[in-house]
Amino acid sequence: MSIPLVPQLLRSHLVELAENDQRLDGRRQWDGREVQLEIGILGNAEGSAKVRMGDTIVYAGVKFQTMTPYSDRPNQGGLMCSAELRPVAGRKHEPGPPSPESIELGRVVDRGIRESGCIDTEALCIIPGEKAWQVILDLYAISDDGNLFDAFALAGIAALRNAVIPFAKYELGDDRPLDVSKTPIMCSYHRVGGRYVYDASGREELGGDERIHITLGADAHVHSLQKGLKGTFTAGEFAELMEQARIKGDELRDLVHSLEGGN
Amino acid sequence: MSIPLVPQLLRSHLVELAENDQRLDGRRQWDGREVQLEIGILGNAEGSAKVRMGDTIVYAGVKFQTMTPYSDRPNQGGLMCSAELRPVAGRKHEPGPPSPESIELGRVVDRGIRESGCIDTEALCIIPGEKAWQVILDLYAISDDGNLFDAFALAGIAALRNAVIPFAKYELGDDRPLDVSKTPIMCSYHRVGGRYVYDASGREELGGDERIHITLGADAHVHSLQKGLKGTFTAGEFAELMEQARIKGDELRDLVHSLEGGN
Amino acid sequence: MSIPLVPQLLRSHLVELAENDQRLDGRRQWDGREVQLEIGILGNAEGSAKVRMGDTIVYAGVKFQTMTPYSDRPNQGGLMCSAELRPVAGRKHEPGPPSPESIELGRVVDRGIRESGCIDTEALCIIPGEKAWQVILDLYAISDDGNLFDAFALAGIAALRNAVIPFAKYELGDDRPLDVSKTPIMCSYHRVGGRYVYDASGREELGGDERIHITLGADAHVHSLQKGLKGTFTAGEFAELMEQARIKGDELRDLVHSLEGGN
Amino acid sequence: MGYGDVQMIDENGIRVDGRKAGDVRPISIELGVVPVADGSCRMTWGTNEVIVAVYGPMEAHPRKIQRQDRAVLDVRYNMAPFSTSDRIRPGFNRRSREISKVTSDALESVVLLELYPRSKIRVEIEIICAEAGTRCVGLTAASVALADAGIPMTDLVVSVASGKINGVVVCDLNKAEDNYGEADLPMGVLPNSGELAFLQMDGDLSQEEFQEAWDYNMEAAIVIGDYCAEALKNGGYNL
Amino acid sequence: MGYGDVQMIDENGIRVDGRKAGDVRPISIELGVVPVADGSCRMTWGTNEVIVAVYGPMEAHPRKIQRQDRAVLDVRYNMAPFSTSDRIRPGFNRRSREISKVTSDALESVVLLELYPRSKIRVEIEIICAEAGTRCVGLTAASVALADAGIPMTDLVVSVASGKINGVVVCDLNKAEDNYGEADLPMGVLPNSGELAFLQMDGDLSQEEFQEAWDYNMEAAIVIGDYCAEALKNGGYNL
Amino acid sequence: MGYGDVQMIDENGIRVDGRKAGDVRPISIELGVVPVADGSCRMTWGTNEVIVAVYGPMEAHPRKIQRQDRAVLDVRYNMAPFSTSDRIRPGFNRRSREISKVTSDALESVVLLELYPRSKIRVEIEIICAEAGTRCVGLTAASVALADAGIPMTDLVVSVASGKINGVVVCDLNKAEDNYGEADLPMGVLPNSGELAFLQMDGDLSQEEFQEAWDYNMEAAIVIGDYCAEALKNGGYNL
Repeated sequence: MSIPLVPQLLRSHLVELAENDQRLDGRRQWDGREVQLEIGILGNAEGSAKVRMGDTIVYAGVKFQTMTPYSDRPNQGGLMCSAELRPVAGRKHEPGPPSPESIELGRVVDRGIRESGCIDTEALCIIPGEKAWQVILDLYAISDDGNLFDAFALAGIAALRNAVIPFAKYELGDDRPLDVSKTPIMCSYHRVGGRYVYDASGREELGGDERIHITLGADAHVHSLQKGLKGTFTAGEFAELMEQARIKGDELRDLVHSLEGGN
Repeated sequence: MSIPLVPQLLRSHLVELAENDQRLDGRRQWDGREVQLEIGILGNAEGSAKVRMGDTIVYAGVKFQTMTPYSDRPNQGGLMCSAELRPVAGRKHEPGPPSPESIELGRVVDRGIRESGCIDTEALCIIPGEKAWQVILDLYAISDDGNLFDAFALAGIAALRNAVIPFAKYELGDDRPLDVSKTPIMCSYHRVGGRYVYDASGREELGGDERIHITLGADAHVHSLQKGLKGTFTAGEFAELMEQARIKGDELRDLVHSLEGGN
Repeated sequence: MSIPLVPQLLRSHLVELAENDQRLDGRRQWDGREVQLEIGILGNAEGSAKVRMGDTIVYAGVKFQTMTPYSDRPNQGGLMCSAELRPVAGRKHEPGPPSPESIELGRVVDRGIRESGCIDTEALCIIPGEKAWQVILDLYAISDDGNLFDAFALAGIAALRNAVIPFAKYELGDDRPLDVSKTPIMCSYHRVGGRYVYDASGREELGGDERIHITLGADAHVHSLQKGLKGTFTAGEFAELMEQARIKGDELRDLVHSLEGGN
Repeated sequence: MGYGDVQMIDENGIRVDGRKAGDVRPISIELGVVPVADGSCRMTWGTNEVIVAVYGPMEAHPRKIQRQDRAVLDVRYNMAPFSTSDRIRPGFNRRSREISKVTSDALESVVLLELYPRSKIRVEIEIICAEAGTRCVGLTAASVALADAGIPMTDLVVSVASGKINGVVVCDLNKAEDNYGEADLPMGVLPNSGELAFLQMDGDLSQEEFQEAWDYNMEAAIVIGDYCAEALKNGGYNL
Repeated sequence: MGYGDVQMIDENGIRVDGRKAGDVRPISIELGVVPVADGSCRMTWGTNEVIVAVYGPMEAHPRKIQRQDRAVLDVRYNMAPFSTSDRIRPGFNRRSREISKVTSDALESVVLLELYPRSKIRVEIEIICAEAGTRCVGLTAASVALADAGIPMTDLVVSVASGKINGVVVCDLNKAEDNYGEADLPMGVLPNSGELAFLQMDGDLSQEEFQEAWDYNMEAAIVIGDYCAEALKNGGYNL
Repeated sequence: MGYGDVQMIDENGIRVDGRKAGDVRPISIELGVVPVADGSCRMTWGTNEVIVAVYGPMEAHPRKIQRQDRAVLDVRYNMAPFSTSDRIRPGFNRRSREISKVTSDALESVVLLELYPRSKIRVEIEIICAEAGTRCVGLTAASVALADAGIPMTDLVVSVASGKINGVVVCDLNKAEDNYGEADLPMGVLPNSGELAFLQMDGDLSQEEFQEAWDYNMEAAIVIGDYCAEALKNGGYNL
């Protein structure tokens, strides 16, 4: 795993750009790429969404299974969130067992949704102690040009909010929409050229340093945080990111809601 | 994994031989090696067979277990076919997880038997929804000098037709022979020196191209086909192989039946 | 995996020392290092011990789970012994799947305890055919300076004799001590510099040859033996080891008992 | 296979989805759907949806996988967990490994690998939505994606499966027909030469039935091959 | 998270273990506890017990993992099977892999890896007894063990987690508080610079609550950093 | 071990299969049974049936497993799934790994590995039918197969297990005796030198019982060693 020379040149270039408040693709520091969000697009999933942010493309699919509740929580169903970073998504994604990076990716996205409490696991109970619904959210990257975290998180919550529990298929009654009470939104920031930027592209990630992921709910309630990669940051830097995440989070939450009929 | 020079020389030699309608070991195009088939030779198996084709030697052993039927097929037992290509069988068979080649081998042999419908899985039911027999056919190569496909398929069907269900061991009554209603026979053809030959040896496989496996039942009913390895073939070539498989299949089916008392 | 030159020099040095009846750290042939044994030292384990022999340090922890008895032994619980050789324990212990060496280590220690019959698995039954206790003994090396076998065996039996079955936690009544009827002791001998020594250090193991493990109970009953590594030995050599194991075993058994109140 | 008592074809030879025996389901093809890939293709076929990305030719590493005289073709067929009625657990299984291998064998028969010694070409076939015949859709889409990536090939490989249902031989089984059918014959045809690079079959076919299924596949492959050629010329194909 | 009906703090703001909202559990530090290691540390924190061993710098092999311009840091966080109330099956799981990664990321931020090109430093974090906050104890103890091994660093990383319980923000959650708490904010602070090298958070905190938890962590990190410094000077620290 | 209430020996000291205490089960040896191997051996021992193939010496690869001063011995002990009363799931388990290791350790003690630096010798032991004592049969057959392959050795290793049943020490336990026995002492003896290269033991033996079992093994090993020598001279051995 020799280090290519390119990243060093790239890093220098990114520093220069940052000094002039520029980015590789012409964006400003807090600008995101254009976001396309589609819902209900997967034929065999019970909830689905597709997100395109620039050349990053991901799918999210929701499936339901019945499970026996855990003995210490007889009234609760479950939520499982699985993120796969398959080699289809880019030249650098070689096949093999999940890397530490992809494990972190899946767990951070999972926590952003789970810890917001947007899904009431008690409402998933069918027969206490015997049968409950398990919600399985599968995140699937097709094209990785950076910031999979936010793309996965956005597709994930949109797919869940779009999901219908297949009561009829299991002969348990009529199908019912899954109740999702919140819309947590993740915003991710990378240190690129010495300063933080929002929604880093693949090349910015390659030449960047540490990243910070902030998942907020309504009223800027904090649901999940994660700092990744080598690097340190100050309290002042973090305060600015939190403020930016508040603004951007509200914007993306509105986008999600705008696709939902009367929600 | 450097490519030895030998295969190129070997390939040239095989082309020369083919031009004169000859083969490395003196056989003609459609000749098979001598086949020795023994049945009932494994002390702890409930059905067994040993096949020797030239220097290729394989065992097949049948064991029975009880299983809970799948909920969508409460009246059916199961058939499992597992082919192991252990390093004992040759210098090239290194230890490790199953290679794509050995997975293909197992699945092709399995389908040839399973898809013929020779075993009525409903007849394996003991108590509907509760208990059924699972037939496990294990194929085991001891010496690989080419054409394991046909050796496995022959040993497999012979072992199944020789198997006795151990009702007594499970305290379910008296032992009974497993009912096997058909005798599917696989015949495999390799392109060697530009033309197809039957029952390729290890060296012919090493210097050959694509292969075609044809599994036929009585009246030349087709039960399973598979084309493997790089290479293409014409409709005319395939028609000739089908005709050859019909002849050879009847011959080997007679061999299997000849060992069975009054079958 | 090149062979360092050091071991060859080390081997020569060890031969010289042996000729003068000396060892690297000044011990004589049958001397062990100082043994420190502590029990009941792990907050979340139901039985525990820590052993220090020179710079070799290990922990043993006992946990209990309930299990369904095997159908052919409806009146029996189970004992599971697991030895982990994690990379914390030394520079040479690289992460990865368990090596043949560590599998042998775990199985030999397990057999020394299990085969002595010191734990009556029928006494672990709670409801015949339905529920029984499974005793899980986990052995954990923190620092490996040789002779993990004896350190694990000593910590293991001490932790078991110190264990309390958590009936209350499982709402099955009051907690009760685990009944351990014997105190099997393992003594291990390495051929170093041509002769056998007791309790080899890490450097003696590095420059040594085969090893012999002897587990004895009271009255010098033999419960388990194992010869490991390349090398042969004579009947005469073995007889002397057996005699030495008898002496040392009694000494260590007294140490274990001395920590137990009124046992 | 073999639940023969469900009626899947009516007295006029019309199938459950309205097709006649020799009809193929509707097909669409879109190129360039994976922007970061060197070539890519999205193919819908009935309600099947498959995405293929091609990466390479690039340096093959580790070096031990390099071949001195040709490129290595690394093909993976994978079903997304949400692609089927019951969720599929992620991870390679024996079925997907076998399909990956036979697909690779078929593609090796047409790709001019000897032009790129020591290099590697990765072909990633992702089944997003499955409705019978995914191995055929995957193989066909893969040959289109390879062409989209500019990899030189002697021909496309166009794949389709005919089968038998209620004793009648029909072309291009759909999901319901596949579940209740008695035989399945997937083939991979080179539309220009008419040769075969892929062949499997399961079930029970008499020699006559076999020939009928074979002929359906051959005819369908020519038609689908034309769709592919059009897509490669125009950047896409839509009925 | 979120069993809010259990009362964990009394009317005087006293917690179940007698602490006030901003108090940290008792801490002890012992160096050199793994005699065969190049540096090591045993840290108890409440009833948590963690052992860290450091090996290296040593040659990195196989060669493909070597970096030309710096050392590779190989960090493993692992829970002993007997460290928790219910036994843990041995073997790496996704949780321990993620904690290993974020711990490694934090330590890379302070270790002068560029001084040791082509080499490897192994950091082995073993949780012997777990009682909430083990990732914080592990990270803090790892930075002490690296210092004990003489590895040059720009600063220590001191880690502690505040959280929310019964709607009240408190410092350094214990096991009971963690089980019934509503949020958990672990941070890793460089005591000299005041910068952060580690940050995670789960649950629900308003912006005001978040700031309160942040401040608790910052104050506690300074105090614990002093304990670590004392331990490194005197070979150990005990309240 | 330890179902002591089943009567396995009658009042005249005759065992369930008719043997006296010191008798070994019938043995046959056949060479060259794996035509593609460099050496091979089929050994039946009671109803045990074991096949051993030897490949090499050949180049050891990958290179990192090479030893500069000797050959690497790669020994695998494996039970066929149909070799026992209850089917065994394929794949290496901890038992077979341990037996592979101790068998390898024993064979390394007699094979002149230093004659073949940088090379590898593979020994594949396959248990086709198991009836107690398979590790002994496998080790003995492996040393015969190595000799059949022309690999230079200082001696054979002949292995046999005595044990205790109903309180009586007997030689070469069969399946029933092994199931109900109270102890098992497998040994591997060099018939020419009388030294031991393999030793295991499980159960409970007094010092006197231990000596008796040891002596039975030593006597049996000489006899079986003669069978092996005859097989190597004549290409096979049959009582």
